[in-house]
Amino acid sequence: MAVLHLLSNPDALASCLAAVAEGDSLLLIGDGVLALPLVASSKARLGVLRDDAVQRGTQLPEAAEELSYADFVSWAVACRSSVTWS
Amino acid sequence: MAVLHLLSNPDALASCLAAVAEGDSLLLIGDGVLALPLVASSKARLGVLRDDAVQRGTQLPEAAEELSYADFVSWAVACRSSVTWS
Amino acid sequence: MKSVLYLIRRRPGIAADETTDLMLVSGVFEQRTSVLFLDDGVYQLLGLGERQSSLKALSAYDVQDLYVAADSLASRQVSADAIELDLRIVDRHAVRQLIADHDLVLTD
Amino acid sequence: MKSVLYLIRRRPGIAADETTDLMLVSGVFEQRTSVLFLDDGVYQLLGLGERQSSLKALSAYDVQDLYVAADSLASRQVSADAIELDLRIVDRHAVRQLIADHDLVLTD
Amino acid sequence: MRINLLVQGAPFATSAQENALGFARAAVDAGHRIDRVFFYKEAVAIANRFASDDDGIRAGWAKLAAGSGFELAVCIAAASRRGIVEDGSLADGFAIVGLGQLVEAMEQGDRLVTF
Amino acid sequence: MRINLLVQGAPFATSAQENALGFARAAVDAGHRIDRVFFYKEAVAIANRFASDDDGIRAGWAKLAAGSGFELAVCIAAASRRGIVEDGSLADGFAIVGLGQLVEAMEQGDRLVTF
Repeated sequence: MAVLHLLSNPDALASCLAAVAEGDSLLLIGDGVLALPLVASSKARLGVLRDDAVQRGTQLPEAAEELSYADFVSWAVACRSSVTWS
Repeated sequence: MAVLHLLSNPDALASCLAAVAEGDSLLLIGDGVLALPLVASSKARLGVLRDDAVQRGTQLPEAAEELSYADFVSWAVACRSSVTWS
Repeated sequence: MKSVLYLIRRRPGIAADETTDLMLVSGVFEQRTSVLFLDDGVYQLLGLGERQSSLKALSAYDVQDLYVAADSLASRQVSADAIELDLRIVDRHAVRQLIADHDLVLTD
Repeated sequence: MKSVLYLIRRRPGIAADETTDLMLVSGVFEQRTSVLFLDDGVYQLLGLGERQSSLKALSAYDVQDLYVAADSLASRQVSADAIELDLRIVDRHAVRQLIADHDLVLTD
Repeated sequence: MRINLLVQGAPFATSAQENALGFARAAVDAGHRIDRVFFYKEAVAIANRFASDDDGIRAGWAKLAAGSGFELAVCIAAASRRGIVEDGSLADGFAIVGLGQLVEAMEQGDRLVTF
Repeated sequence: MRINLLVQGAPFATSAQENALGFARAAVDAGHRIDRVFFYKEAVAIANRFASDDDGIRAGWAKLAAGSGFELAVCIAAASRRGIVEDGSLADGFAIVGLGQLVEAMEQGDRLVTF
C-alpha cells in the first residue's frame, strides 16, 4: 500500500522527492505549496491543498490536483502510512 | 569601514558569502559553526566562536580564528555595522 | 536620523509581518529605510492581491526604496511580472553596495 | 506492537533531544524502532563525546537499527570516522525501502 | 477509521496548527474517530491561555475536541520547558500528559498524521 | 561604546539567547555600556515566568541587567501574541514596551547587534 508524503517545508523538497516511491502520493500543504513550481515531475500522485495555495499566491499547474481538507483526509485514509517533511 | 557578518544558520551560508565584501569580517556563531567545513575561501577575515564550535564537535581549520566572547565584542566594535544571517 | 536596510530572507508568516511592522515604525520615525528581498523572502512578494499584508502600506510610510535579488527570483521560478509592488531588481554586487551604504542592517 | 521509523533531519537542539526522548519511550514500549539520520540530522552525530546526548542511550533502550544517508554526510563534509555510534550508511534507495518497511514514520 | 494527530510545528513560524485543525475538522465531518491530538515540541505553545489567539485556532481546538470527545494532549516535558503549566498558563480544554500517551496513540489508531 | 542588542531567535530552536547573553556579558566586562536588550518575534518567549529555565538564561538576563542597569525590553505586540502579558506570565526584570523603543535604541547606540 502506498505512502502519503506531506511536504510542508519547501526546503525539504529534494529529500522528499528522493524518498517518494512508485505509487506513493505527494501532497503539498502550508509553505510546501511554494515548492510547486519546482516539482518538475514526480513518480507520485501530486496534490496541493487548495486553501494554502490560494493564500500564498501559488499558480496551480495542470499536473497537480487541488485538494480540499476533506480530500486530504481521504488521501490519508487511502495510504498505509504518512511521512511529513517539515 | 568594514561590516561584521554573523552567520548563525548554516543554510544561509551561500547568501552570506555573496554579500561579504573585501575587508569585511565573517564570524560563525551558534549552528553557523557547522558551515565551517563548507567555507572554502572567503574574502573576509574568518572567525569561529570557540564555545559553539567545541559544543558541536566542529574541527577548526587553520584558516579560521578562534574567538572568545570578548573577542566577539572587539570585532563588533571594530566594524561599522553588522549583518546577522540567521 | 540613521539609514536602515532591512534584509528580508524568510517566507511569509507572522515573523515576516513583525518585520514589516518594524519597517513601518522606521518609516514613521523618518529613518531612511530601504528593503531588500532575497532568498525565500521573495515569496513575500507573491499573492499580495489575495491576502492582507502591510507590505502594501510601505509607500504610505515613506518606505520607497525596495529591491529584490534577481537570482533569488530565478531559482524559485518567481516571475517579476507577478509582483504588485514597485521594486528594483538587483544582482549580488548591488547587495554588497546596499549593505555598505546604510548605517544599520536588520534581518528578519 | 507496531514498527516505527524515526527520520531525523534537523540539527542538534532541544527539538532534536525531544525526538530522542520519544525514541527512547518507543523503545521502552517495545515498538520495533529504527532511526534514520539524513540532511542536517547528520550533524547530530558529531561531537557526541563532548556533549550530553541521549542518543548514546539508544542501544540501552533496545533501539539498535540506526542508519545514516551517505549523500547527507558527503555534502556536509562529515566524515563517518568522526561518528561514535554504530550505524549503517545507506543510499536513497534504502531510504524508500525503510519507509515502506515500517508501520509508522515519525519526523523531527 | 481511528485517526490520531501529532502536532509539532510552532504556532507562528509554521502553519502546522492551522493545517492540523483543518484536517481534524474534516476527519470528524467524514465520520472518522479521533482519539487524541498530541502537541509536542514547539506546538505546545498553542495551549498558553495568555496568548491572544487572534486567528481563533486555540478556541477552534477546544470547541472541536469538546464536540467530538477527543483529548487535546500536551506533553508535560515540552510544556514545562516552554512555560505551559497546570494551574498557571494552561488553557481550558487541554490536558498535560506524558509521552507514553503518544506511543499509545500510535498503537491504538489506524493512522497517525504529523503536522 | 554604547551597544544595543536585538534578540529575535526562538529560545529552543536557536542558540540566539545563549549567544546574545554571552555577548552582553562580555560587552559589560569590556567596559561598554548597554542601554537596552530588545526581545522581538519568537525571542519574547524568554520572558515567560512559567518556563522552567533549565539552562538559567532567563535568570542570567535578569541578573546582568540589574547589575549593569540596562533594560530588558519585550515588544508588546509580539509578546501578547505569544502569551507573555503583564500581571500574568511576564517574568520579573522584563519590561513590556512598544516598537518605537527599538528605533530609539538604533538611533542612540553606536552599535546594534542582532541575534
